[in-house]
Formats: sequence, structure tokens, C-alpha cells
Amino acid sequence: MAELTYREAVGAAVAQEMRRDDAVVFFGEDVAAPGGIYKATTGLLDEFGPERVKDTPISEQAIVGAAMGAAMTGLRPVAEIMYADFFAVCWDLVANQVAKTRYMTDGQCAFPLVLRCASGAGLRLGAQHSQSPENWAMAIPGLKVVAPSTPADVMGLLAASIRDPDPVIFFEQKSLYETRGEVPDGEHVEPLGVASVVRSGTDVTIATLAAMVPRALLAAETLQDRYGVSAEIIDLRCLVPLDASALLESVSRTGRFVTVEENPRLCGWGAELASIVAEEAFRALRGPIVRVTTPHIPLPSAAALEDAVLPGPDRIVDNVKRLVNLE
Amino acid sequence: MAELTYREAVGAAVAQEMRRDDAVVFFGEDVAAPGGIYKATTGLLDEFGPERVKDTPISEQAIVGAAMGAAMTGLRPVAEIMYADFFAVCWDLVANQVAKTRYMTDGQCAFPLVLRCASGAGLRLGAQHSQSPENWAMAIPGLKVVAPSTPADVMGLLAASIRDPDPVIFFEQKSLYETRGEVPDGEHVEPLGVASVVRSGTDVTIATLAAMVPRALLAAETLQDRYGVSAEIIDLRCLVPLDASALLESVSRTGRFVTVEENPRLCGWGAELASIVAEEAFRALRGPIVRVTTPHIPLPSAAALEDAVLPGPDRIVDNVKRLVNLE
Amino acid sequence: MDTQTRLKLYRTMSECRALEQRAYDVFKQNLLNGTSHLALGQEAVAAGFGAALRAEDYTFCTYRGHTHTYVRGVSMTAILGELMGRQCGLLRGKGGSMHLTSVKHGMMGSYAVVGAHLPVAVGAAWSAQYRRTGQAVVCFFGDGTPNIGAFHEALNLAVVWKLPVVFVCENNLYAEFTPTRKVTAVENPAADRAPAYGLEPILINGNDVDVVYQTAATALSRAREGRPSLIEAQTYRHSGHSRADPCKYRPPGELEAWLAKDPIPLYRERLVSLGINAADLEKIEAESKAAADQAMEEARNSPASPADVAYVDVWADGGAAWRN
Amino acid sequence: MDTQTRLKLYRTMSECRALEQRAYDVFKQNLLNGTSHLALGQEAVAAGFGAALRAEDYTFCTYRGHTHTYVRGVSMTAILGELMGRQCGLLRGKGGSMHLTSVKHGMMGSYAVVGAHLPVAVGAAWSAQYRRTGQAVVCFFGDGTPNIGAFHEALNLAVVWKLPVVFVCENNLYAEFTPTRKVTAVENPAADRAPAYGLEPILINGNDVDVVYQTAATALSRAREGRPSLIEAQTYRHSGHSRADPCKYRPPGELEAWLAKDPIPLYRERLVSLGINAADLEKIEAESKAAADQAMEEARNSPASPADVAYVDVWADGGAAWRN
Ligand SMILES: Cc1ncc(C[n+]2csc(CCOP(=O)(O)OP(=O)(O)O)c2C)c(N)n1
Ligand SMILES: Cc1ncc(C[n+]2csc(CCOP(=O)(O)OP(=O)(O)O)c2C)c(N)n1
Ligand SMILES: [Mg+2]
Ligand SMILES: [Mg+2]
Repeated sequence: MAELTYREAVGAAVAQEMRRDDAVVFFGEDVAAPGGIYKATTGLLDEFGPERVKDTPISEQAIVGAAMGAAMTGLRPVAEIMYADFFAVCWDLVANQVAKTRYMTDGQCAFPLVLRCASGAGLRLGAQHSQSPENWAMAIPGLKVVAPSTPADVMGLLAASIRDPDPVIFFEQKSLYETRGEVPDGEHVEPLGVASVVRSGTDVTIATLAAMVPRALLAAETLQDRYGVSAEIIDLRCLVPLDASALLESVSRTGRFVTVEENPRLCGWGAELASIVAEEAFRALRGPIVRVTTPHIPLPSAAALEDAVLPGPDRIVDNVKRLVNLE
Repeated sequence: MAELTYREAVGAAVAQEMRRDDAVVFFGEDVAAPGGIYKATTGLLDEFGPERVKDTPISEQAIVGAAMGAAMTGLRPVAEIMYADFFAVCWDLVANQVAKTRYMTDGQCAFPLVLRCASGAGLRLGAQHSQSPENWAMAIPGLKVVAPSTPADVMGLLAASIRDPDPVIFFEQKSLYETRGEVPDGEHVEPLGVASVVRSGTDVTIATLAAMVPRALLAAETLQDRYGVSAEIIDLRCLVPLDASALLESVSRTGRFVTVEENPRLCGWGAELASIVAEEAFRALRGPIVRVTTPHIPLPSAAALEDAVLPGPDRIVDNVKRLVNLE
Repeated sequence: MDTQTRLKLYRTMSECRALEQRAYDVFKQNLLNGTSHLALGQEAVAAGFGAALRAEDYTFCTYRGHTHTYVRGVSMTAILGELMGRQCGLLRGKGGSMHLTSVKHGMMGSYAVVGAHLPVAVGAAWSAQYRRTGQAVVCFFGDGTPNIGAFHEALNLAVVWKLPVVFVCENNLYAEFTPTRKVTAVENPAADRAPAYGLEPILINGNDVDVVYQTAATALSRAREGRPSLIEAQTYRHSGHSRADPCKYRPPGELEAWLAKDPIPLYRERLVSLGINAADLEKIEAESKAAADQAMEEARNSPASPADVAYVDVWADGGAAWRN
Repeated sequence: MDTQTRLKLYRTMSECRALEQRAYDVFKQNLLNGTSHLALGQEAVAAGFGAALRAEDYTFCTYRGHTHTYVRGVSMTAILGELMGRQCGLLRGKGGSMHLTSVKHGMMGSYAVVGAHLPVAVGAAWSAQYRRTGQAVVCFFGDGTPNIGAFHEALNLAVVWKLPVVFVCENNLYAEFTPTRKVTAVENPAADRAPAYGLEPILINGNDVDVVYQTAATALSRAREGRPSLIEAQTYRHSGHSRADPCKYRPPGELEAWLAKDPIPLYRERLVSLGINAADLEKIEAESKAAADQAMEEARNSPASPADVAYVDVWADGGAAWRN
């Protein structure tokens, strides 16, 4: 086991797959010579050369288009969209072209490509550089959606995403880049679509992902220590494919379901999970389904304001307490 | 009362507001001289002249940008994005700029603009000209979202949207353009954020909008006539602001909640509604919450295929039957 | 140019014409699913490029893509069947007229969002370059398209990366119902912009199939050397933008003037003046019509696509499941 | 140009320099919320345009917008306070350095998604034209920006609609850490593209404030006649792209060469050679520094923005409610 940062795990996964398969190419803005603005891909240009690792102009539509055209003709491109927010400037290519063309052509081509991005809040970058738009991607049939919380998952799931024959939108939570964790030695690949129970519990199931995982874990400690409430924390890791059975199994035991989402409230992924649980585990539910999200507002920049609006351990604890007492 | 088509109601609303307020301008691709590809805006150029009614190049980013810049400097632009699917080519302007700039600037400017579009399936136009992406807009804080089902609502809600001081995304379901209905004489404006109970019932609450409203009504007839189930149908009309209290009040009486959505399943607006009901009306629920949606697939083009995948009266009936029997 | 090539160009244009006429019948006979966009009058572009392309090259085109699909080798039956949503349809009804694609013929798709395919063509060209296959890419679009952002990004990247791609603007004067010159800052929407990407402006008569063929051949070999091109071919669509468009936006006399420049009679005259027997040409036309008629019959007789095809091939595993 | 204008230009450049130096201190002293992008070295562009604009005109700029905001009349305290997320901040911490906006000063926003503001500037110009106010719009952006689609769409529409807008590309050679020439098909990313929109190429020395001022004045009066312009001003940022960028991508000697072309000493020399007293200029510099120091003090002493401001002004009614 080596200890890597979340940031290093990104580069390690791309390098692992590039070594394994010549069809893997990597490109984006400032990713080659500069090694990425978060320095996640330093060294790739040196190791794999300028034909496989390329800097692009500020042209996100061209980047995604290039990935799509390359994927449908035999390559396995990995492209970086610098910030998740910038999917908005190339959303047609992502949501209308990449996602739908396999279906529209009756399965004539596959699109084995990965679009990775820096996502989420925590760096006080304001409303246009801090979004967590996993739900934008989840809403589009034809896209797989991955959002890891640990270095090991970054490595294993990014490798799997690169090997996957379908388009994957890979969300790296930027406030986690400096976090460290053990990563298995040797080739590391984890299957997509398997959630991880990061803490077992009996009173409430909390589904979450990425930077909200450590916050939910902190909340679980408090809930246990102060209130004797035993929370099971599920790190979803993937939203598509979704490990619905892990959720349903957990709720069937705990009888209570809470989501913790970084995105603004409306149509967040938690709503989808809530609707699955409300349909399929209704009889197991002992109380309302509660969603803890950023309120339905753009994100403010200042540290004090950003901290106030994002879900934190306290808000999670309060909501779970409210849920438990409600009965 | 005059009888108008849904299509005519669009033009009538824009004309009504342009007569009333010189600050209202209207523009888009093929909307002026040609009167719109669905002929919804024929006659506006003749009445209001080329300074107020303008054809644009195929430049959706420029269209939305122009609307934004005009709105923040004193105009009330109404712009057409020809198909709702094409919001994807200008999504940054819509979701990152128009929606968030008021908040980011601490309220220094307002954005009284309307982006109207032809949305939805029914015309066999395939995966890129048939989407119902109300949920894309609903997910973005700072956007109001309107999706009418009748000519009277088109007229009243489009007028209200034009007068509204905030950005409104106005979805016109294109298969409804030829439908007819009574529209009140004289100035007609209806408030945003008020749902309409289009059929009262006691056994189940069905929330829906746009082209799914007539289908839900047909289903309700069958449910009543064949199975003695009394369905209450709520035409949401607006998703933001959302008339949550109308929903909750209805569910408190019926104890059952179903959504009927044209969009593909994941993160549809129905998921948000389901999560609200599962949190706030949990104690009233007598059974699971059920969502009837298009499956999570892109839309096929052929008539037989499109008809197979869209929610229709039969599928609604089956789901409600299942829900009622489940107890 | 040798006679054989010329006869082939003539035959292809005739076939394209006959195909588009039958496609119009699909609409008139109420057999059309959704919409369709005909290229009647623009056949010289499809035929000229079709003849210059190698089998392994890639084509990307728009919703106005029946003829571009046909010239790559796709059968008329598969095309007409797709318009009708039949089992014999190229995409079994899942795409419709606007999305004709046949990967095995190098026809990498018809794209229905204006401009979207230009960046995708760049990607395919990059892949060809990377894989050193010698393949080239041709990407067709209309005169309204150079005003959209994706055009601009694609052209720049293609030049920066020195890709084997030829961009072809078919300037038929209109974007839907709006004359392109009314909404465009320059006179020739593509050619006048070539220098903005360090490219030479190439403005050709898109109704002269010899010119198209030769321009295509030159551009394709330049592409294979890593030098992309942007070609503007001036032409005209005889039909409406789509379906039942009555073309009220046309100034009087415009259609007639362009009918006088119809690429097919124009080429027939040239071939006759070059000594080719008029009867041979009439035979080609008759055969083209017969082929299209037969395809029309076949497509009509093909059953509607069964509903279960709607639920497959979202994912590469063939399925549509998003959860376990 | 009269001495008063020149002294004003000198003063503005000095103040911008002092402001940016304090802004860098905000970062170094760990008082920065998020990121900031300095325009050290580029002050002549902001000062030249600032002096040529009328009070009622509109400015649109990028995340590199401290100086463009300052020259429209916004206080240094409000700018520095915003960087620190303080109550005195221009946006009370809701926008941060990247979104400085002051509508009452005609500063219509700093935009953080590359290219997004160009279409918005078009809309403001259209509004000015429609309302017949005689206002003009200036829209600033960098050399990496002409490669994004929004640039292209905005330029075309501005020309087609004959709008009162001046687009200004500040070419500082880099887009973040990538030399723009490596990813751009033409040498001068904006000027070489002006003809693609029917515009005359305008390439100026962006470090010569007299040139900037005069070019701005000409372009603004042309704009008011309905003739838009695209100007490329060649300049250089002395500092990194943002925050702590060590600028490893710079070839040796490049920074030094540009420091020798620093707009402020350059202009100081010119003014002295025109007979202005060096002591007067030093006084201006001292006053500029003092003003920036005082603003820094004020901003530091301002309390952090209270959390409740985070929940207001999503909507025009001042609130954030999305439901009843
Ligand atoms: C982004 C986008 N905007 C608008 C449309 C609607 N639309 C379809 S075809 C068309 C006109 C295209 O004109 P042109 O590029 O000249 O091609 P032509 O149809 O003449 O072949 C428009 C505006 C679209 N499909 N995509
Ligand atoms: C659409 C988009 N892509 C990428 C970025 C990230 N980004 C921020 S600044 C920048 C470089 C811009 O360079 P330039 O236009 O030359 O302006 P400068 O920073 O030099 O003033 C990039 C790529 C962004 N903000 N928006
Ligand atoms: Mg055209
Ligand atoms: Mg730059």
C-alpha cells in the first residue's frame, strides 16, 4: 500500500491506463506542459509524449467533440474539463451528442471516453467555479457518473472509467485534492456501480458522496457519541450505474433515509434516491425521507458565507435528530 | 372568451405585452420575417417593426447573452431558443450567467427576461429535438420554470413571465401547438407559482404538466369508470416557483402520490416532488410514491417507438392500479 | 478526367436526385416519421465528394444527409426505410432522417444540432492522425453554420493540430427561412473566414460536379498531409428547408435562376458536348429512378420497427439499465 | 493631448499599480478568499480606456478585472474588501475577486467563464442602441478568449446589428500557463480575425497609454455611430496567472524584456521629456500608494460579511424562496 493524495491518484490512474493501452490519450487546457491547474497530471507529458498528452485551446466544445470523434474511431480519450461548471459551455456535445449517438445509431458505435473535471466547493471560488453538477450528468441517459471520495477510489474508479466502453463523467472534488489515503499497490481497478458502506449502522441510512462523505462520517460520530444514534453511511461513488440495491438493503434494516448533497436542492441526485426509496422501500420506512443539501442558491465566494450554506456535520446531525425524534 | 390554439396564444401573449410596454423586445432564429418555425409569432414583425422583432444568426450563445445584456440595462427581452434541446448549446449563458449574476453581484441588477422554446415529444423528431428538459432548468437556482398545458395558461403565464422581474424559462410543448381552448378576453395574466387542480379526486394525487396533463386526465377517466378509483390531477404549470402547498394539501387528503413526467427518469422534476412529499407528507402517505416517466433512454424517432416509450394513459392506469392494490 | 469517372459522377447525381424525390414522396404520402430535409439541387456536392473519398475515409454531415449517406454506399432502402421508421431502416427507426449513420461505410453520422459535428469530425481526424491510418475526414454543413461557436472552435483546433480534415460549407443561401447574408457579417460565410484560421479561402461553384470533384480530390490529399481545408461550395436547394416549407422567403425569379443552373442538366449538356451519347445518360436516369422506386417499395413493405428496439443500445452492453 | 489628460492617465496607472500590489498582499497575507488575478503590467489598457469612457458607458470585463473596476470609479476599499469577503466588499463577499461589478458605475460585471461576457456586452449595446441613449460598451478579454465559441457568435452579431460596442483583447501572451500562440491558428488571436467579421484589424501597443487612449477614443466614437471595433492590445502580465503561479512557463529573459517596456516608467520618461516635473510624478506615485495602503487598512478592519447575506437576492424580490 502506498499513501497518495487524491490529486496524485488522478495522475496515477491515467498513467496506469496509458501504460496498458496505447489507445488511451489525454488532453485538455493546461494539462500537458503545465500538468493541470491542480497539478493532477504532472509528468504525463514527459512519460507519454506530445502525441498522447496534449494542451488545447480554450475551446471546450472542441475538446468534447475531439474526445467523441476519437472514441468512435478507436481511441479511448480522457479529456479534462477544467471546472465542472464549464460543462455548461459544451453541454450540447456532452448531453446531446456523446450521450445519445450510440442509441440514435442503433448501437453502431461505442463511446469509450472519460471527461474528468474539478468539481465542488471548499476553495471559495464562488458560483461559477464551485458547483457539484453530478445531477446535470445523471439526468442525461447515456452518461455514466462517478464521484469518488478517497484516493483509492479515484485510482480504482478512474481506471475503470477509462476501461469502460461508455462515456463517463468523472467528478473530482477539488477540496479533496490534498487529502491522503492508502492506495493498493500494483494495478488497481474497481468496478463501477458498487457503493461502499463506509460506516455500518442500524438507525438511519445516510447516502452521500465525495466531499460530503467525511462530513457525514463526522456527523455519525457525534450522533453516536452524543445521542446514541447509529448511522450507516453509504458512499455512493457512482450515480450511474447506481447501486440501488445497496441503498434498499440498508434502508430495509434502518428504516430511515437521509441524503447529504453538496448541490443546490432542486433535482439533486438525492431527489432521485429519495424517490427510489419512497417507491421501493416504503414499507420499511419508519419516518420521512430527509435531504440535506446546499439551499437552492448559487454559491457565495467568501469563506464565512460558503461555510454557512454548505451542508456540514452540524446540519446533518440536526436533521437526523429531527428525523429520529419525529417518530 | 375567444378560442385560440396553444400556438396562437404564444403570439397573443407576446403581442399583448409588447403593446403594453416598449421595453419588451422579441428575437430569435426565424422568428421575425418567417414568424417562427411553428408560426407562433407570425405578425409580430409587421405590428412592432424591425427594431423590436429581430431575426438572429444561428448563435444561441449570442441570443441568450443579448437577452441578458439587454435585461440588465433596462429592456424586457423575450428570446426564442428554437428547441428546448438547444439550451445545451447556450447552457453556460443560461445556467451560469443569467441565473447567477443577480446573486453574485449582491442584487445589483435584475434580469427580467424570458427564454421560450418548443419542448417535448410527439412529433417524432428523435433524441435531439424532443426533450423535455424542465428539470435541467429547475436544477439551477435563479431560474423560474414554466410549462403550460392549455392556450389560456400559455397566454396568462407567458404574459406573467414577461412582466416577472426574474429570468423565466418558458417551455411550450410542441405537440400541443394545434390544440384549442378558450382564452379570456381582454388582458390576461395569471400569477406564476400557482398549480391548477384540473380534476378533483379522493384516492390518489397525480402531479403532472404540459402534454402529460391530457394523458393523465384520460387515465383518470378510465380509473374512475373501470376501477372506481378517484384521481386528483394537478397541473403544476410552474416548477419554480413551485406550488408545494397545493401538492401537500392534496396528498394530505388522498394519501397517495404519483408523478407523470415526459422526461427520462433520472433527476426529473418528479423526483424533487417525490422527495418533498416523502419528507413533508410522510404521515399522510398510505402507500409508496410512484413516478411514471419515459424510461431513462434517449427518445427514438419512429412513431411506434416514440409512442411505446412515452407515458400514456395505459401506463398511468397500470401504475395507479398497482399502487392502490399494493396496500 | 476520364469518361468513366464522369459517368460515375453523373450516375451518382441521378441516383441522389431520384432518392430525394422518393424521400419527398415519403412525406407527401404521409409515411414520414418526423421531419426530413432534402438536398434537391445540391447533388453535385455529395456526388463530387463521394467520388473523391476513399472507402476508409470518414464522412460527417447534417440532418440534410440522405445523399451524403447514399454516396458512401448505404442502400436507398435503408435510407427510405429509416424515414418511415421501418425494420429495414438504417437505424431501425431510432434516429430518423436527421441521424443517418453507417459506421461500416465510414458515414459517421448525420447531426441535427447545427455545428455540433464539426468538433466531432476534428476528433475523428485526430484519431486517424494518431493511428497513422492515412484516413481523411470530410465534414459537411450549411451556410448558417459558420455563425455558431462550435464551427469556430473546430476550425481553430483542426489547424493547430494539423489534422486530416476537409470542412465543406454547402452555401444554399438560406438557414431555414432566413437568408444567411441578413445575419452574417461577411458575404461568404465560410470562405471569408478561412483566413481567421490561417487557411486559404476556397469558394467554388457547388453545382459543377467536376469542380467539386477536383476540389475535393485536392483537399483530401492535402488533408492526408496534415493540412486541413475549408471549402465553400455555392449551391441552392430546390425544395423547401424541410417537409412542407412553401419557401415564401424566396424573392421572385430566384428559384428559376437556380433551376437554370441545376447541376444535373448542366452536367448532361457537358457530357453530351464531350461526345457521350445522350441515350446512355437517359438510361442512367431511368435506372436511377427504377432503383429508387424499388427501394421505395421495399421500404414500404418492411414492417414497422418493433417496440423492443427502443429499449436497447443505450449502453455498449446493449442494454438500458442504469441501476442494479 | 493636453497635460491634464496625461497627468490623469499617469495617476490612474499609478493607482492601478498600487491597487494590484495591495491585492497581491491580500493573497500573501492569507487574507484572500478564493483566487485573484492581477493585471500588473497591463495598467495602460485599463487607464487608457477608463479615461476615454463616458460615465454612462458600460464596461464588461473578466476575472482579471480589479483595475477595470477601479477606473470606473469604484473605491479601492470596496475592491480589496471584496477579495477578503468583508462587509465593505463591493459584493459583500458574494462574488469575490472574479465577479467585481458596480452597476451604478457602469461596471456591468467581471465574468469568470472565458468568453461568456462578450454576448452579454452585445446585449447591453443593443439595449443602448434601442433606447437611443448614446451609450457605448467596452468589453475586455484576454488572448486565450478568441478561441472560444462565444467570442465568435458575439462578434458576428455585433456587426450584423451595427452595435455600439468595442471589443478589446488584452494580449498578454498566455492563457493561464499555456502560450496562446501554441494553441491558436493565427499569430494575432484577435486582430487576425477581425476580417472574419468584416472589421478592420487593429493591433496596438497596449503598454503605451497614449496609444491606448487615442485608439479607445476613436473606437468609442465609431461605436456611437453604430460601428463596432475589435482591438488587440499587446501587453504582458508581470505577475502570475493567479494567486501563487510561479510562471515556470516563461522563457528566460521574457519577463525582463517586458519589464523594460513597463507602461508606467515608459510614460514617466515621456512626461518628463515633455517638460513635466519628475517630482510631480513622484508625488502622484506616493499618493497612489498611500491611497491603496489606506484602502487596505479599511478593508482589513471591516468585519466579515454576516451569513445572512448568503440567503438574499437570488430573486428580484430580494429573497431565495423557490416554493410556497
Ligand atoms: C444549434 C441549433 N440551432 C438551431 C437549429 C435549428 N435549425 C435546423 S437547420 C437550421 C438552418 C441551418 O442552415 P444551414 O447551416 O444553412 O444548413 P441548410 O439547412 O441550409 O443545409 C436551423 C436554424 C439547430 N438544429 N441547431
Ligand atoms: C470556458 C472556460 N474555460 C476555461 C476557463 C479557465 N480559465 C480561466 S482564465 C483562463 C485563461 C484565459 O486566458 P486569456 O483569455 O488570455 O486571459 P488572461 O487570463 O490572460 O487575462 C482559463 C483557461 C474558464 N474560466 N472558462
Ligand atoms: Mg443553408
Ligand atoms: Mg492572456
